Amino acid sequence: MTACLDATGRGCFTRTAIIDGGSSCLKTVRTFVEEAASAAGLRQDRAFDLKVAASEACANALEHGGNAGSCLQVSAAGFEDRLEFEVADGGAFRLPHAVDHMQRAHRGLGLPLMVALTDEVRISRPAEGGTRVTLIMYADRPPQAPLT
Amino acid sequence: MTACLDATGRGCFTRTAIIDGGSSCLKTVRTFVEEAASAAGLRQDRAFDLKVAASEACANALEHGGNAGSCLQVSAAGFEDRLEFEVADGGAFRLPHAVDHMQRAHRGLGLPLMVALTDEVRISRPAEGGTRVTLIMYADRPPQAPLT
Amino acid sequence: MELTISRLSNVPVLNIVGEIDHGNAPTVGATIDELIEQKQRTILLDLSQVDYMDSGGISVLLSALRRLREGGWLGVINPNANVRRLLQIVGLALDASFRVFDSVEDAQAAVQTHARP
Amino acid sequence: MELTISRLSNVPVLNIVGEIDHGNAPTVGATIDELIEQKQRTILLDLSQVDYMDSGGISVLLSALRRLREGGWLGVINPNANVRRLLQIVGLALDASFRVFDSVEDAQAAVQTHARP
Ligand SMILES: Nc1ncnc2c1ncn2[C@@H]1O[C@H](COP(=O)(O)OP(=O)(O)O)[C@@H](O)[C@H]1O
Ligand SMILES: Nc1ncnc2c1ncn2[C@@H]1O[C@H](COP(=O)(O)OP(=O)(O)O)[C@@H](O)[C@H]1O
Repeated sequence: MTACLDATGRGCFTRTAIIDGGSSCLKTVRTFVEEAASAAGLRQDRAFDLKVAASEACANALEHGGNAGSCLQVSAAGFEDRLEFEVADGGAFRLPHAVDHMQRAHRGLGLPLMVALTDEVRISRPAEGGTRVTLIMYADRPPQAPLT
Repeated sequence: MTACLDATGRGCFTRTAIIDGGSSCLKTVRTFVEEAASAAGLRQDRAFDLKVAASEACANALEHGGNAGSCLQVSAAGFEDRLEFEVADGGAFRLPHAVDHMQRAHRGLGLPLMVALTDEVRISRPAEGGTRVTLIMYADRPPQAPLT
Repeated sequence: MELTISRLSNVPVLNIVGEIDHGNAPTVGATIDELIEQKQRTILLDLSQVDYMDSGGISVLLSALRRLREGGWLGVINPNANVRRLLQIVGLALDASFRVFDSVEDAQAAVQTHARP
Repeated sequence: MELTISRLSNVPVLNIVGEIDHGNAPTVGATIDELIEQKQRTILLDLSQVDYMDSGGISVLLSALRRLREGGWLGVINPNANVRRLLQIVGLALDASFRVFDSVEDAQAAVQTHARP
């Protein structure tokens, strides 16, 4: 945990981790998110939602990002009002191939779920290549209302 | 078109439009994007990609955002290095119902397509409710490489 | 994650302990598939001891539900508040063939009175 | 958008002029569905005069392809550079049963030599 200053000069923190892409990888991501959420003072239900969303983003990085079997770089940055979780991978963002698209049954839940569980999702394709997903949770918001 | 200054004090522009949710709505969105892209100096192929992505975002706002038949608020902001297109709707972001999820054939193409066609997509659920989608295109980037 | 199978009035119950994630959800899915192949039309999952579930678990539930909804149903027992909320967010909890029970007793009452909700 | 149907060696060709978007893609889809119901197994779309297409159009192509790929194929003629790139990005252009022709002559040659690529 490194001390840092955000734009307003108030205290915040950043943490990064390189997580081995093995079978317990998503478990390690969850622990990472849990600790960051607790450092940022996120409510326990919001921390759960962020864990699910972060797992989704990391599962995508492993599955589609050309990171399968390799390792994941994740980071968390705490600001006064919010927590930002980020995962970057070196693979270009690609749509599922047309034929897969026809066959996928319950696929494509990942991105909508990330959006539904967090306050903001940013997906960027940096000039240098790869895909970066950022999940933002504000400290003062209630958890998502269920579907009705 | 209003003159404004970005963080670096250099010139930029913002435009907003309220677009009637009728049958020619998406056509109006395309014209809006085309003009903003030309003002921002975006390449013609990148402008095409942004038009497709913006149509996607607006079609979602109309279909899922509780905006069907009503009107859409869109805006474009030009910065020195990029163009940001935004559409906001008053409906909460919701996942497709489970049963729909089982039946959808070629649905769920929208969000991935927006990501694939632009440099950054931000989807936020503001504290006051609704869904806001922001599509960002940097001026100096080449268009997307095709799938291989 | 640990998985054992018991029965409640002849309806199979998967008792799961631990976390259901992308990594181990396929095991749960394979177990459910086997039960469906054995012509089980109603399946229960006891989630009392599941403290975490991600979309790997949700996908397994969705695909089980799709196969069971013609003539059967899928139920979960006592999910914690977070898991329950997740089931609601993905819309599972709104499906007529998906049932959420607060306790084993409630599930038992349901399987005894009717095979279908 | 304007849509007329012609034939190339007995293969139906949808000639589309204008823009294909979410609003009018269902019309294109309905026309294709009718042709498929009339047992057409190969269908061509002449896109030379289409300057814009969004995912509404892509969805129609995907669903036509899904129905034609068993024993037939779907082809487009002369899409502009942007539309062609979109077909590539969504992965359609990689499908073995989907063909992109540079010209009507190329399409003609293909439908004459074999009904299937
Ligand atoms: N990190 C990534 N790198 C490359 N492509 C990605 C990445 N994340 C998502 N995608 C693309 O977006 C599609 C939709 O992702 P998602 O909604 O998570 O559903 P799913 O992973 O189940 O297909 C994926 O199928 C993939 O083509
Ligand atoms: N503006 C919005 N408001 C509410 N929900 C949305 C919005 N945009 C997308 N969604 C949700 O996200 C899901 C995925 O969107 P998308 O990828 O565009 O696919 P599709 O619209 O074809 O289902 C939608 O089915 C919907 O449930």
